[in-house]
Amino acid sequence: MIKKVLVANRGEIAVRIIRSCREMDIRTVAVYSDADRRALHVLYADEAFHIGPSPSADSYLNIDNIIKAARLSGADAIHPGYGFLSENADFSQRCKKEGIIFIGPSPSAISMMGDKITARKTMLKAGVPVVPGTDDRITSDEQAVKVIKETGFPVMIKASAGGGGKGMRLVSREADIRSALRSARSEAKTAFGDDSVFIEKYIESPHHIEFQILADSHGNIVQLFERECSIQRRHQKIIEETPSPILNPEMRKKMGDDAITAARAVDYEGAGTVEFIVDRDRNYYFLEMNTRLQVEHPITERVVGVDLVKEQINIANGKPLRLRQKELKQHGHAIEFRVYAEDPENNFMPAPGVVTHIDIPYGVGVRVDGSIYEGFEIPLYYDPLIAKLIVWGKDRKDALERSRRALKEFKIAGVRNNLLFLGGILRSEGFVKGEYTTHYIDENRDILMKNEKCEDHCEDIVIITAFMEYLQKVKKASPKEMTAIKNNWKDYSRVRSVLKL
Amino acid sequence: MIKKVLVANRGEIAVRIIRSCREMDIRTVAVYSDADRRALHVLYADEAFHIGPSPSADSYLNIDNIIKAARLSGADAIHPGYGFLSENADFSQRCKKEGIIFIGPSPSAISMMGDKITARKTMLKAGVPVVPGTDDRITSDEQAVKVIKETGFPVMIKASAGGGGKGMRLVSREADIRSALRSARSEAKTAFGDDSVFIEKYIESPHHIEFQILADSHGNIVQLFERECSIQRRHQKIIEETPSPILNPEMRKKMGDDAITAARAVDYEGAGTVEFIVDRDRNYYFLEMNTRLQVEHPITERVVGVDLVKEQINIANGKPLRLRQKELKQHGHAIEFRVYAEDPENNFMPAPGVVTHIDIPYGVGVRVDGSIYEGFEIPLYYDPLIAKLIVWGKDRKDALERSRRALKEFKIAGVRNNLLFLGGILRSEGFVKGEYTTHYIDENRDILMKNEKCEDHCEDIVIITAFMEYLQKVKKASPKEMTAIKNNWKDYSRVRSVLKL
Amino acid sequence: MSYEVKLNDRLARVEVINQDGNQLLVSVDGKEYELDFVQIGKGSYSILHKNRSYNVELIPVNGIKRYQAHTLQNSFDVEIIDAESKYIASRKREHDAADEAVISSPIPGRVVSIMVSEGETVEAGQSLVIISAMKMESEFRAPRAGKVISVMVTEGQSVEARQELVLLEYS
Amino acid sequence: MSYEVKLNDRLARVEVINQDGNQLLVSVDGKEYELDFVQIGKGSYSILHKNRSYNVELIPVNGIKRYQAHTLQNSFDVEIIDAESKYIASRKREHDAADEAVISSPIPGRVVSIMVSEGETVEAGQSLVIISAMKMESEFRAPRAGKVISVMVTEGQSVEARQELVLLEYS
Repeated sequence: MIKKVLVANRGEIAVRIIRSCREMDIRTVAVYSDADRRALHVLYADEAFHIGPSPSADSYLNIDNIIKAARLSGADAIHPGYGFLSENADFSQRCKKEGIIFIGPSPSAISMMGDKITARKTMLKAGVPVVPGTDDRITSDEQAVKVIKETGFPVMIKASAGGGGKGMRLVSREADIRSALRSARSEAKTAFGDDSVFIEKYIESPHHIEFQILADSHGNIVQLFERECSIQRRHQKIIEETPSPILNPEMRKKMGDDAITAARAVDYEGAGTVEFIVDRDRNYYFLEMNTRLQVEHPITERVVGVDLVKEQINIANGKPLRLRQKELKQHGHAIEFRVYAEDPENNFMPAPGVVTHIDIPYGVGVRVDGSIYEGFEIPLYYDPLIAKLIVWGKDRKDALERSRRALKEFKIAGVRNNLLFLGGILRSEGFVKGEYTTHYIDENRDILMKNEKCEDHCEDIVIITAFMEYLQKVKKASPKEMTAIKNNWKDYSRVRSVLKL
Repeated sequence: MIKKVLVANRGEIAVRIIRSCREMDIRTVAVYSDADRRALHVLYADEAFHIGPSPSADSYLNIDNIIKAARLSGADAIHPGYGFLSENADFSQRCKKEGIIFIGPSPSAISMMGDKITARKTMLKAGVPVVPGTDDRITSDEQAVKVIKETGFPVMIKASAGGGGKGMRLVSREADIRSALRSARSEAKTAFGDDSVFIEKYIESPHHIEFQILADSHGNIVQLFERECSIQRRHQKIIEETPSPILNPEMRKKMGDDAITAARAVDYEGAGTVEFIVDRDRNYYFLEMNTRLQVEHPITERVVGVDLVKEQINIANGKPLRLRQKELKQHGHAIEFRVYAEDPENNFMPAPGVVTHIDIPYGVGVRVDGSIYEGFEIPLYYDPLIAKLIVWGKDRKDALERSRRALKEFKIAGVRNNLLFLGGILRSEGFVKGEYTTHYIDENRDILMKNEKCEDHCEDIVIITAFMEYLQKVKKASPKEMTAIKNNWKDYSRVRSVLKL
Repeated sequence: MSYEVKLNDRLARVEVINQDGNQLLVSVDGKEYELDFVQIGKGSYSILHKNRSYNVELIPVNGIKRYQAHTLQNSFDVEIIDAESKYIASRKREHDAADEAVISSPIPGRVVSIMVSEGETVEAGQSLVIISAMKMESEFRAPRAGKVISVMVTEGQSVEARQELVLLEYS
Repeated sequence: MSYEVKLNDRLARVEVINQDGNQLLVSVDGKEYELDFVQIGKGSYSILHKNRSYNVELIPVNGIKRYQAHTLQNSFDVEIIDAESKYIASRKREHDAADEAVISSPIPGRVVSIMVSEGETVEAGQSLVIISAMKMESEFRAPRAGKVISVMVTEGQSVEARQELVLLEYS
């Protein structure tokens, strides 16, 4: 039995994993970079090991240092979370070699699903539908032009090693092929160290629907139903919900069965997600399999009533699944909102900085997973995801109403964030009706950016309050603070001269 | 349809009710006493009306002022919460007269259940088992002595208008009858303005198990299963859970049916709770019916998947119940911990004061309902309940493990509270095994009061940390603060002379 | 004494007429408000106006004159305009009207790519520099057509918040 | 310079040996600790000791010498003992040994009932006064046997925190 888990990750997912470990009475080891000494996962874990400088390549992606921390701490297992090393077959292999349990699938399952071309071929063989396109990696621009013309516009160029929307380019006309190819390759090289790509027919107005699966080491596989993930911006999910507004029981059953088939085809073990793309006519195609926990796993936890991290640990312990497919049901409706430190009004520019104040929503049907606290400085080196709001309701309408209440209670000050933008999506007609595709945000940007109307005299009240606070502070200001105020003048002079050069 | 609700209450329940109203797009009106201008329900509601001085008798129990606030605000309904006027038939009647919807049962249902003797008689007639005892109110000491001797020791003297453990006295020998009677009467008079009492056989080592029911105005009644409420101190519930560790499906069905029968016997409408006492041999008896929302309603909400406040409002709107008995199921296990501002180390003395710091638990399976915030001064006039922690797990074991994690994350500073005491109960053997009666706390007090052992060097680390903080503060101390420090000396001299008189 | 307060794009004139304990009489753009005004915490206020309950949280932004303000429903940027602010604003107007502009990154990050060279003429909206931060790449574009006077960073270089990237001369 | 620090009932001697940035060398009762010691907020600290992670929150209690301390697992009362504290402690010992005691209520409330009168002799544990606060009645009892010298409150009266209720003379 696993007694001590090293969490090879940071942020909300590291904290979330530690919580479940603590509930199972398993000791936890955090790892951290220079930038993360004050991060919540370091404060919350039983032990903490420094593993390198701030850039991820030197710390959270540094396999040697992480293995060293595991050995020093005596951890008998490593949980990789999502991102970073979670889908790195070499890391899984290395853990095996070191006699440390990797809480995730085997290196071969990771490799087969990690290489999108191998995955396509495996799925075709297993009888799972895939998007029309090439089954070979493209090595030359000439070959690419030829294949794309054969497939017919529009097409998607995708990184073979891809994931998370990186290294993807849409091409609609011949003139753009070469530049798209170049940029997809370059992004893939940077993100995955592998610049090979392949071509797929581009599915217009698609839905992105994924199925959660759990597979134990005894050959049992169950699917825990779908997550609708079509609310995306730049291929990054923002809001996810389950059940999907567009699935009926037959389609759910069929896709779920295919998800199990997909997992079985690679002898999968652990928690995984089979992603499908669904077109206008409700045809669905295998897109990829994420061989790890997903960011959006909590909505499945809420609706199905499982703790996926605990299931992962039980599977890693060699225990058989206690869940039976026929006993699994979806209870009510859950929606997740991803809170990012980014500025929607400034082209969603990432917004690192110090969190000065947080109001968190509570009460019936509300769960919050986060990694920030008042006074915490969000570092610039990592993903801008800082919190997740998960809301449950007995049906979709109820979940939407509760989400509106909870999002309004949620305030984060000091860093720009997308809470108001999330509120805009939540109020928008298409989302309320459940009629949206992956293009929804792009097609409705202007509507989504609108702030809610101010009730009654609230503007004037805010003006008065700020003014009273200012008067009070001026009265109280010590000589030292007055100097600080004066210094602003000096600063301004300096800035001005730069502006004027 | 109800458009604006006045919440005739304060504290966590007022905030909780406002949340559901907000989700239903219903405007909310708070009422507040002098002591509560800064209370969370005032800040959180859309509108707020002052209804009188701090003592409840002058404010939260002041029917005229509350009705006046309802009229001024244009509220079309009043939600009474629990406690205060929630089981006051006159108030329900008055609302009716004023044309305001009272979100609760009819005056007659409140009266019949509110008077314990009438309730006993009604239940007997309906075929619901009641505890052996008198069916008449006792008016003289002589009569009491006679009846008690007939019933046989031990017996319980209970206030006819009683509830919440007030006006109850256990009598085990003849010598104590008169003094017990006197104090029960005096407490009943103070609490309910009615000093009539009755006698019941005292059930030894009992369980206290209650059933949640919902009844609409169309004659539909469903029961939402039980809550085990045997963890009590001085007849006040502290921890509740559902399902009960001692019920089997047959007993659950039988008691649930009786709960529905009880409600039907008084033409009940709204949410209500039928309380049973269960003896050693699993015989159960009707104890009383609470004609309102219970403090512990969230564990039912979690396990059954309903929002009881929304159901109450729908019923008040005259809508038929959408819940069908045969579709209702218990999913997993939920436990509620009541956080009180009281000092377990000092005989559970109430502890009003200023909350200086709060750490609230988050993550999977955790809900918190509260009414405090950093800087809030808990007033001395009202109930010491300041927060509720509701934890869900897929089974009892899972819920216990999660509760341990969540309780450890929960910290409230500035006011003494029972969080460590709750942790003590949670870790205790009888509670873990689910083997406890209403005497559990009294019988295990010494064990429950023990703090958890300090891990590794944590004591020394705490000593060092406090010392470093002190050194830093001494260094930074301004002349003004040094004066404050000096003044402590003066204070001390003053106190000393008082001590010496 | 009256002040100007800026809320998002609105400029309002505020004057405290009378204050007696929690009771506050104040005017905004000539409209009078009688308020029950209570501070409930650092930067946190509860205001009752004709029994309507407002809860306002103010988070200071650099000093005491600028705030992010939150109500339950909305968020605002608020600024108290005093003599100093007015001076700065007038300078800013001068600057906006100028024929030169420094493009700078509001956030720290790493320069991924520089897409123009000194002396090059650029169109409005043309990409100048790409900065990477928090796994995201941000493009900085020319606000108006003009000419690149100076490129002040190199590819691969780390930049601080507000560091200058490119100097443009508008045409 | 070494100080005494009281944690619950334990008295420990603490000395800072060296401090270099986050690196702290300190001894407690002669045992040396090398710590990575970081303040993460007001009264909130993260301490790494041999890679064990401790998170300590300190909430001041009246001034700068007494704290409520929370770790994830435990809560403590901590007090820094300086010259002033020592003086107070010695006075308290004197007082505890005295033959008189004032019974006072630690909380504000209302006097529900007075169960003794002046001149009455009382046993140890005998009820003296009942105070009601937050819907709860609390009984105040005689710590030791003795005689009631003075009853300083009346039934129905409201009392402040720490107000004196009864003066006893121990026998």
